[in-house]
Amino acid sequence: MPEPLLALRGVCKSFGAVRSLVDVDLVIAPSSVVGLIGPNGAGKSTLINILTGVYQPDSGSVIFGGKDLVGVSTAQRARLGLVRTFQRPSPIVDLSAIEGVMVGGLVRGLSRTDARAEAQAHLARLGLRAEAERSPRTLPTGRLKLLDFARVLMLRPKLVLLDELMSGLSGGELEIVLDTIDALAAEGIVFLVVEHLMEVIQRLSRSLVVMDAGSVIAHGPPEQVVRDRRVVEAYLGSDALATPC
Amino acid sequence: MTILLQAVINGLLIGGVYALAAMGVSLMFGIMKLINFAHGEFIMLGMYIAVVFTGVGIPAGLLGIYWVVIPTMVVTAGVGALFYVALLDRAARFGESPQILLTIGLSIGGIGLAQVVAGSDFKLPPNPVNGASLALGDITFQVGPGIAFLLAVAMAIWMAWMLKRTRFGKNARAVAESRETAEMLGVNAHHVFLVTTTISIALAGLAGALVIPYHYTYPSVGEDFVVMAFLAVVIAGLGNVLGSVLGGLLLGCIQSLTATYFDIDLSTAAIYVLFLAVLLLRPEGLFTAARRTV
Amino acid sequence: MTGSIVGSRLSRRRFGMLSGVALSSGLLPARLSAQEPINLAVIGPMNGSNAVGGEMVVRASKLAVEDVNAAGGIHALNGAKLNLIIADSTDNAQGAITTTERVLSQQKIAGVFGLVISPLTAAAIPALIKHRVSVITASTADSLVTPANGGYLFMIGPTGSALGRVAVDFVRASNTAKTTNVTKAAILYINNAYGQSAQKGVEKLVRESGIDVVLNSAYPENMTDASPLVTKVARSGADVLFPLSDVTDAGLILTALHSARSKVLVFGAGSGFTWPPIGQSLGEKVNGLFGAAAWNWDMKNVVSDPKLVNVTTRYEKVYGGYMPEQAGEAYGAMWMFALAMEKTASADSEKLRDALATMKVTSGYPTIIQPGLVEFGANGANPNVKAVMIQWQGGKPRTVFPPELATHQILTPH
Amino acid sequence: MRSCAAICAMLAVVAAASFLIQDSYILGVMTVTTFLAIWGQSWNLLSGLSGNVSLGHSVFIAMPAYVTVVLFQTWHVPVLAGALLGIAAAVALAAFIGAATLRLSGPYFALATLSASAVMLSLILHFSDITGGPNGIPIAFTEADWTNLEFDHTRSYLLVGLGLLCVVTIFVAGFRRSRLGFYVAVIKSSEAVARAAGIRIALVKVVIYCMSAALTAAGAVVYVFYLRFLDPGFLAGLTLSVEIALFAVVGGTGFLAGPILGAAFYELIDVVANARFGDVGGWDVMVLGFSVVVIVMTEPRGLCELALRLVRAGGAPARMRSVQREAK
Repeated sequence: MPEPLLALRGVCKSFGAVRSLVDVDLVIAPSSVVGLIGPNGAGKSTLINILTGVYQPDSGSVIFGGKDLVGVSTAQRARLGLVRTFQRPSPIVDLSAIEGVMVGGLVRGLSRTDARAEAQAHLARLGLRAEAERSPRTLPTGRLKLLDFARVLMLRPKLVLLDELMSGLSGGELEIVLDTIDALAAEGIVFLVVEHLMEVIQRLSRSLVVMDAGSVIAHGPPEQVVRDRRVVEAYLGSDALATPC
Repeated sequence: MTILLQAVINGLLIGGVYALAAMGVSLMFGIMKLINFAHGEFIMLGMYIAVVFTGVGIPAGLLGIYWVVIPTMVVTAGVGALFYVALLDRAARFGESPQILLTIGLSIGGIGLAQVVAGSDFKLPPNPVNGASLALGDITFQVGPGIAFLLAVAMAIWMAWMLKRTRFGKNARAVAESRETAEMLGVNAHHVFLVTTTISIALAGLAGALVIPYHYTYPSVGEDFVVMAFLAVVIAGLGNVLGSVLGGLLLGCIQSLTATYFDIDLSTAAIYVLFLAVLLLRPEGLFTAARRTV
Repeated sequence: MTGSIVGSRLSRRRFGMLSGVALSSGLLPARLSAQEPINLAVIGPMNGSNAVGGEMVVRASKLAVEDVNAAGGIHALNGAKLNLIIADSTDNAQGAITTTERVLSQQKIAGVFGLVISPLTAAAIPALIKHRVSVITASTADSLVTPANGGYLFMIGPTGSALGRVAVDFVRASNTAKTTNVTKAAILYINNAYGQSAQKGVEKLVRESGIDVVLNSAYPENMTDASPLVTKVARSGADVLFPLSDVTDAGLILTALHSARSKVLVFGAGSGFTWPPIGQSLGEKVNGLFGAAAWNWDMKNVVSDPKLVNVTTRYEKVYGGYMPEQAGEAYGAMWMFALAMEKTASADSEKLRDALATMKVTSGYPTIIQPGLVEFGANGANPNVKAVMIQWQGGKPRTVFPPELATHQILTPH
Repeated sequence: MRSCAAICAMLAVVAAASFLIQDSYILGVMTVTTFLAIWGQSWNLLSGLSGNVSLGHSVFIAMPAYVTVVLFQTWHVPVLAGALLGIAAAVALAAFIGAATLRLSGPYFALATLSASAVMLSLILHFSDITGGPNGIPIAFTEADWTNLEFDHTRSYLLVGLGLLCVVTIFVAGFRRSRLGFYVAVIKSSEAVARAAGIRIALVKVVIYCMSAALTAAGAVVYVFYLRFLDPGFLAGLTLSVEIALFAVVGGTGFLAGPILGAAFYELIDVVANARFGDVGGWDVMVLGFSVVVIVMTEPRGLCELALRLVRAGGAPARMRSVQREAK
């Protein structure tokens, strides 16, 4: 078995009395698309924030590409290839669409000309060529999310955390994203996909991680995981409880 | 030793007014995420209103002048509500810089307005509180600042109770945490903001009414108090209402101790050094335990 | 939108002014000389915490101009009337410069009184020199007393250090008379131009008198509480305190002294001890308080001249309250300009400057400033003027020192 | 870039027009406005573009002004050399304050900088042996000598100021298109997004804070020789700090012309109100303050936005629309 790209060992995180992550172990292989699901409050967001360095774990370790991430800032992690998108679209309103994407290349040290050329390629791949010079103020949500995706791809990532990237996309946009993920995964980029849309998860993921109440309760091939009794209970039980808002 | 004790007591008593001013600033920031740079001018307004009320009459007895406190707070509360309805409600959508500039414009204009309406004279109605003190051995307690201190402590306790126990307090904390979530849960954020502004400005009025027995009232008087209030708020941790009270008292003490033992001219600098140290070592504020607002 | 409204108002004003200048200078020279009013300007802070000083200067100047005009204007110029132009210097140097430029460049100005606060006066001097217009000021900073001001600055009142010195002189006199026995002095001074000048005067003289200076401390203008200073005074063991203060800080110091039940003797200097606010705020308690003043409404030279008494009583009637120090100086200064015009038969600012530099006035309204000779030395200062010591008696400041100007006995507080 | 060229052309027109004006007051007001605009533009580089509101920019005026003048008067250091040292001192100060405070979010920074200017003032007043304290320092005029920044005509200061304003404007325009400018735009949008995009936020912010300080200081060293008097209460005071912030916001932080228009508008209101109401205390300040309130309430994005809206409503010619697109 090859050395894992990402390994979490015994990660805990509490906020006051609330235990948000309890002893999480998670290993992600260097070539895969992993789905991450769980009811609201299961700890998915906390996990992403731990991985990207927004929070420091209370205990446990996070190893990425063989490097311990303790004390490594979010920005450094991004430059190491650990990147994320956000649930909400995050347009750079003072820049044009393509300029917002170029930023990812500039951070890597590209010249502006090179960054522009590469950004052009990403935009073309995601079907955004026509919008390249427009202000994000004038673009709809789906387009903005594609721009966010293009920006993180510009960072030449190793691991991409997609936090509900696909919700809010039109059918056509969703197809483009799914195809892009498939293609990039084939090139060796790993995706950790947090999503509520089960059909998306099932189509993309080669393995599935299920969280509930701060713990990983299942991890394995999707068809096997969805039949897991604890998963079914967590979902059925939580559906009634966890949807007031 | 007597000198040291006296210096600390002086500091705590001066700090009472800073604390009252800081509480208002902090409450507004904690809940509305807005720094009211015109807060000093609302203190000034409170002072003028209180001075006008003293014109009605000052009952005999040492503390007679304090009857003006309640009516002053009522009037300033009304002004606060108007402030929210007329300006802040709409300005909430503008983002940070325009909001800051709005309150700054209000602060400049307010000073001018005060001079136009009330003239540039220094006003201080003769009253027995001015210069009065209680003595305990060699230690003296100034009556005017002392009462401000006691009321600051009382207001802090009331505020703690209100934010924790009352319906408004719970709603306010929810809005402070996340306005969106709170609104989804049925909290009327506008109402919370209106009440918050009203309380904050009434606190400015209270601070104003408590200073007039021993401090001159004039158009630009607010500036002298409000800078200290801002520092207290930041040292405590922005939005930490109770911490800001401690912050105000702490600043009073630092000011008094530097002034007594070194040089009062350096007390601003001493406080700033503390402020930078807090920013570097405890950016969440001296009195903030976790990442909690209010 | 707002911009265009304001803009049009501005351009109309400008046009009005420009055409006015064109008319007076070019078209009708002969006829105007008799009737054209002569402009004197009062420039001073009308905003901020110094506005009270600006306001009293304006009031007294108005009174003086009314009096000159009522007496038939400037006789040497066919009875030309004086016209007062009032302008706000704001409370900063940039504003003072801009305002001075505006006033001097948009109309013919014979002379300027004011700027009130020393840094504003200092800032405006280059503009005044450029336009060759002289200024008489009641500012007190010693740093203004210098020939470098090109002979365009005249200081009508005593300097800050003289103001401080009279307080020490007074203590020295009472030490000699055995009314007091002072050996250790504390000095608290406001950290502005006035305070620093006064402190220099006090400290020098105190040391010369063989009294120890046990505390010498500046405090900031925007101080909100003086109790730490008073604790410090107590700690120093001083038996006399010289607070050299403006208004709010003087109030705070007195409050803190009362609260601390301090027994220290207090001889203040500056507006905080001599202007109306302290009397209004302390009520009865003010009586007995001493302060050094640049001028007082009941100095001997004033009360002994019915004409001058008429001035101070009218001031009191019109504005409510006695005539405070800078008001008296402003009134006298306006008359200095009027006399200079009479002497030169001219309203030309340069000629007036020359006249002011050489005039020796021994009678008439300028003697409201001081008895005897009023003149300006080469450094611009008024060499004969004396600061006085006042004591609050019956709710008003009364002159008690020096003997040649005093009108009241010292009341010893019980 | 087109809006930048348009602004520089406008400034050139102003410079040419100044030769038709002889009134020293109007020239003086134009000069003051120009320097205020320089500071507004420098402020906007930091605060407008990154969203971190500084309310203490006067420290970068007082610091270089005092360094230059004190070095010149006490140790006869040539003015231009002293000015460079002064600017360097301002940058060092910015690096220090920035490193301590810029890690934190907006309101902390606003308050931290606000108090920095209060401390600067108290230090200037305290160390009066060096700084002249509250008396300030007059700068005597000896002879016209450009190496000492001494000109015998106000117009010369105006022309130097206009040139400097052009340089600063071109710098800001170029900055917005630069690598760092892109980073700042991301930071303004969202610090979380900037971090996730691998941008070293603290470093970027400190760097632009230093740049902003340097540009502000460059204006300051020329300006004090126009003013010929170091007034501590003005140069290090809260009022100036706050006014500088007002210019950009009143004009519109998102526009290259915003701070210039804002400074012109503010100074116009100031001098008109002062001339009109100056004899009755309070009115001028009241008009000034409340007009800021009215502008913010009418158009929080500033006068430029308001102007664009009016142009749009009045059937804008195509050329104006292109300027507007670019300004965005």
